Amino acid sequence: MSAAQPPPRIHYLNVSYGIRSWLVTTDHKRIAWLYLLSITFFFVIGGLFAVFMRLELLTPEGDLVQADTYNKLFTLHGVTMVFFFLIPSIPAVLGNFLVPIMIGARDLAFPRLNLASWYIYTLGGAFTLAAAAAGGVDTGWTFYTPYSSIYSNTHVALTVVGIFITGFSSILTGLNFIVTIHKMRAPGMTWFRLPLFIWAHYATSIIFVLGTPVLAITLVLVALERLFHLGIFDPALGGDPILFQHLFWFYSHPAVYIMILPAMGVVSELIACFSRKRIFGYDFVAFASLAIAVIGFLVWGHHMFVSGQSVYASMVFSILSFLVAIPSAIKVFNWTATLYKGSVSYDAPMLYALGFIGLFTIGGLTGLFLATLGIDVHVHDTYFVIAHFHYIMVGGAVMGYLGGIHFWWPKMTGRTYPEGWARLAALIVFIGFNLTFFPQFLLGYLGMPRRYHAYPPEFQVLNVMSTAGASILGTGYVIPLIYLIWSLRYGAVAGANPWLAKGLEWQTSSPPPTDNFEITPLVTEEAYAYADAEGENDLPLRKPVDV
Amino acid sequence: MWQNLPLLPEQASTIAPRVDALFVFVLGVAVFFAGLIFVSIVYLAVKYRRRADAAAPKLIAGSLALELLWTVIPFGLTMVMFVWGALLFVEIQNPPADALEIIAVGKQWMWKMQHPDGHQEINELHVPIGRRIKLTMTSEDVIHSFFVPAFRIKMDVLPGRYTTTWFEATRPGRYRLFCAEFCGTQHSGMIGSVTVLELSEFESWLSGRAVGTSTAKMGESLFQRLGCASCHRPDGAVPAPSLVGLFGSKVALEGGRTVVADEGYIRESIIDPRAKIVAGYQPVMPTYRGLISEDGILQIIAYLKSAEQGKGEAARQ
Amino acid sequence: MSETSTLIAHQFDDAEQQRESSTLGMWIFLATEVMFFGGIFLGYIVYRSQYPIAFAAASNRLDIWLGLINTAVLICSSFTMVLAVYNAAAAQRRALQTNLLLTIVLGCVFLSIKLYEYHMKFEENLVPGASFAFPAPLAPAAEIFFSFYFAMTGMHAVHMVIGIGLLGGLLFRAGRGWYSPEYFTPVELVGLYWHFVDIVWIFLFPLLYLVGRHL
Amino acid sequence: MKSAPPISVKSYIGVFLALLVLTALTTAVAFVDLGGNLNVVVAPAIAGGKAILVALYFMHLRHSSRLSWIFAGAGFFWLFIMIVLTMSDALTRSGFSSAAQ
Repeated sequence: MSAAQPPPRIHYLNVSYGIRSWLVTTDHKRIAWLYLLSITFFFVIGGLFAVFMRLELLTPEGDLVQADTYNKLFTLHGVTMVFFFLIPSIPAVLGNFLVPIMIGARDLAFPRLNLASWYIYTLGGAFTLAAAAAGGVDTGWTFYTPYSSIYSNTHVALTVVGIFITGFSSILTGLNFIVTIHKMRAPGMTWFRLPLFIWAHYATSIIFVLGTPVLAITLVLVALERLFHLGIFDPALGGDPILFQHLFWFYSHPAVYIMILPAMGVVSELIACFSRKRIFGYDFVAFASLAIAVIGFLVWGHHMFVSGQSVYASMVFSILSFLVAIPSAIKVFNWTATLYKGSVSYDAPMLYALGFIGLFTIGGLTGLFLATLGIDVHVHDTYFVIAHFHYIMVGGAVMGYLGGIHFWWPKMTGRTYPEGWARLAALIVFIGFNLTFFPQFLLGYLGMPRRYHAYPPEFQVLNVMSTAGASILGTGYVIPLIYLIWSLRYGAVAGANPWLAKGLEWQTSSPPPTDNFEITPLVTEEAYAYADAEGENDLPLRKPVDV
Repeated sequence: MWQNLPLLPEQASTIAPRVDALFVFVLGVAVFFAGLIFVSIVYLAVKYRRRADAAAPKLIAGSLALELLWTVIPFGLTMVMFVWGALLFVEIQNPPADALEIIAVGKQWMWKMQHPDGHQEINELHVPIGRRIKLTMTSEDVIHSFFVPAFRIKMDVLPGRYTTTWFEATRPGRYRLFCAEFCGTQHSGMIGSVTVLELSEFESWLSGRAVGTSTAKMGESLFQRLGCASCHRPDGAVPAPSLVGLFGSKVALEGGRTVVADEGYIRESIIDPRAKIVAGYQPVMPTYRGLISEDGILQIIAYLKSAEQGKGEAARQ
Repeated sequence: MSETSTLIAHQFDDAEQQRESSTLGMWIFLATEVMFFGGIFLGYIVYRSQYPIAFAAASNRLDIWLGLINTAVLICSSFTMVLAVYNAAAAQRRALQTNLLLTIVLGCVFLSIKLYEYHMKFEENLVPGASFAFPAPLAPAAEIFFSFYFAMTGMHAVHMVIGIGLLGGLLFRAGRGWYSPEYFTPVELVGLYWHFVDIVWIFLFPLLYLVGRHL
Repeated sequence: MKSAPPISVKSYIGVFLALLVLTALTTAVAFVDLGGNLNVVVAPAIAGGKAILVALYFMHLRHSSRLSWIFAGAGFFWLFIMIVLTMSDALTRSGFSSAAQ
């Protein structure tokens, strides 16, 4: 760590040294680092699985790996990326670091619980890695019964136990955030002065707390069925294969909002800072987060339009799915409107934020196709779906995550990253991403089913394009990994507020002291009070950066 | 038939052009809004880029009128999509009554098809053009999904349950049939084809094959062999209710409920006879679980549905 | 979940903030528990609506009297638990210890009876799996019922065991005089948990034992 | 620090006895055929009543903050959503186990 570097001031990084001081820390900022390291590890692992998948799909024949291997690759790719990278990514790293600071608190309400949740996450990860090492699991990350409960002869039980354990880490993080946001706000920090990042994390926490337990019990039932031969989902006994899907998607659809809501929170911060304006329609953006969290729980059946679910239920789920599109649209429109008459600078975090809006827009709009009953029949379980959710999860959540990491990197480390490289990387990621996943929309509408190890030759051209894009995308991810590590030692020392941004986190030093603030701040203004209606402001404008 | 880079799959069923029309509508809306957002972002980001001598921008809190505008318009558009999509969906989901009934059984990793006249095919399905085809499907093991992109139809195939879908092919040709629900190691090998033939070609295709016994006939012989007829006599005398004209009728159950005798009910009555007891009868029927295959159950259902049985009843009355 | 000393943890401003946060945290945790058990209740409801006759027949194989006794035992334990919280607030250390101990004992009685019931089901070949035996036509759905019976009561029993562990910790610390009218949040929180586990059983009892008597 | 919740031992005893009586009642009712589907409604209804008693008095919800009410309610509300939407499918499927009319 950069702890050995100047400034000599005591802050959270240099207050104590040694592995042990990190492993028993209850400081939310240090726990954020623990999470950062572990999710980066899982991101790399999940990425490697994806590399092999894309290589296999270069040719129509299943020639690089065996069918069984390929099935394990996409299963483990999904499991690690969803449960061990995307879901904890922004909440557990940026949320952990920023939620207390942004509301002017010294720490989360339950610091030891916070540390415990990291250990729980690690334990769950260990189980899943053990399953992967022991030979893997081949059910897909969705674990549909009866394949997962009876037919698969891979390490299903070990994997689902790992995910079950990790679920508790999510629950405890969400619980911690909710209590903290309710009870620990600094004097003057009213609900409508909260940064939109906090609103987004509050909404996310609701899903953590109310959704995750359902996944937990569902996976327990699958594990019980495998280990003790209980007959919960067994069709031979008259078990209902669709029941599992209801239980699974009750969590796993809202889980998509777990990934995207925090990214939306990050983007709100970035857009405000780099256009020097309060987010247009702050209240609407704030309530849109809550609306997404709540309505997001009512739409899960749109994963099941062709599953044998009743036509009547499908209609209910379809109309509710369209409703959840509205608050997302409201957010996109408000971000765009924020640029109007702003003072826009093109720093790397802003590039990620603008990229996020573009990719999220495509991801969201293609969701309309899937919510439309007549079209979903055709595109369900094809690459159209794959492309759609990668636009949301990778184009949306990962872009938001990278933008946030860059934005708060000076705060977390006290050092700045190399801006030129960062902008280049942002550009490469954007281009590589589109090249990887846009062809998959076409593949999907043409009818290429997902989870295919070998495919008919007419799909090859688009698959080659996708693989080529993936190699660009991969490069775009490796560059930040290198220069961010480089910057820990060689980056320029950042002041308390390198972006000249609003927000309590920029009022404390970089890196912050262990208790975050020397004295508890008193909040007297709205969020993003860059200027009032006359243009009066108390923070100077940063000079435009060289393009 | 396949070019190197087609952008739309072939349209080979009556439903396909209608799905595509809806697709084009949603695509139009999506392209419009995506374009609106992209152009706005680029335009605003360039126009209001930070300049060296810039003053701080003024606060613009928001606008209720705008918020309402961009809430109501997307809402209206999505409701159009919903209604249009739902109407189409109902049609896709409800097979017409006059359809030719074909049985499809999925198992790891193949499709077994059975024509009403008893012809069986593996991973292939030959159908005549311009004829409505109803598929009644079940699985012997895990969940599969019957997907023919050229027809724009897809339906999951479940163990222990029946699902149905239908299509009417409009263009002769050979179209891919995929399994769309992950079903294990050879999931990607569970590919078949649907061959659409002109009626005359279909007839000659049929005649070119060994004459099979019709599904209903097979069901009838199974019905005799398993001894069903010894209890289920046409007069409905105790111990068992008559099965004549049963299919599609309403059955009064013990406890005052009624149930429509569809495929699912008949299957349940064979596998799990005491789940629903017909009013006035004792629960004495043993289960046939393990004694009869999924194919066999479907054959018996075909027999119970068949015209011969119905006619027989009419003659008796 | 709560801090274990009378000191106020550094992140809190005062004792009231700390206490309110802990209580709120516990209620949120209980909301997650509602959803956790809710998932399995949903499965039960779906299957019961599909197989009412088999579920009734299978339910009649449970011993209603043991279920009734266990319900009463658990209600008694909830009562002693609430008294313990009252004692803690009223600085009645001896009574606090007695009531905590009684709660533990009642919890153990419950688990013992449950274990005996499991044993009986084993003897009667009602444990799902290869040896499951039930009159033929209803056997499959009855096996689903017993799968739910074991999953639901098993999950409940696991919660009981955790609760007894927590109560043991409280008892130990009560003996050392940790709790006072100024600081007894842990007793309150464990109380909330214990009552919640009681509520789960209050629903399990009719769903598993009683519903089969008459449809 | 707040003192003990304003519930007396006497009311605890009252609630305790009420719970025992309701338990006896629900068991007794189970042996009586109420006709229709009434038994299926009554037993969970009594259980719900008992749960409310426990929550309000033993868990002191009656004297708790609004936030505690909200989160206690949220759990059950979300459960309600899950059950209603799932049953909207399970009870209206066709071609399955033939929904009873």
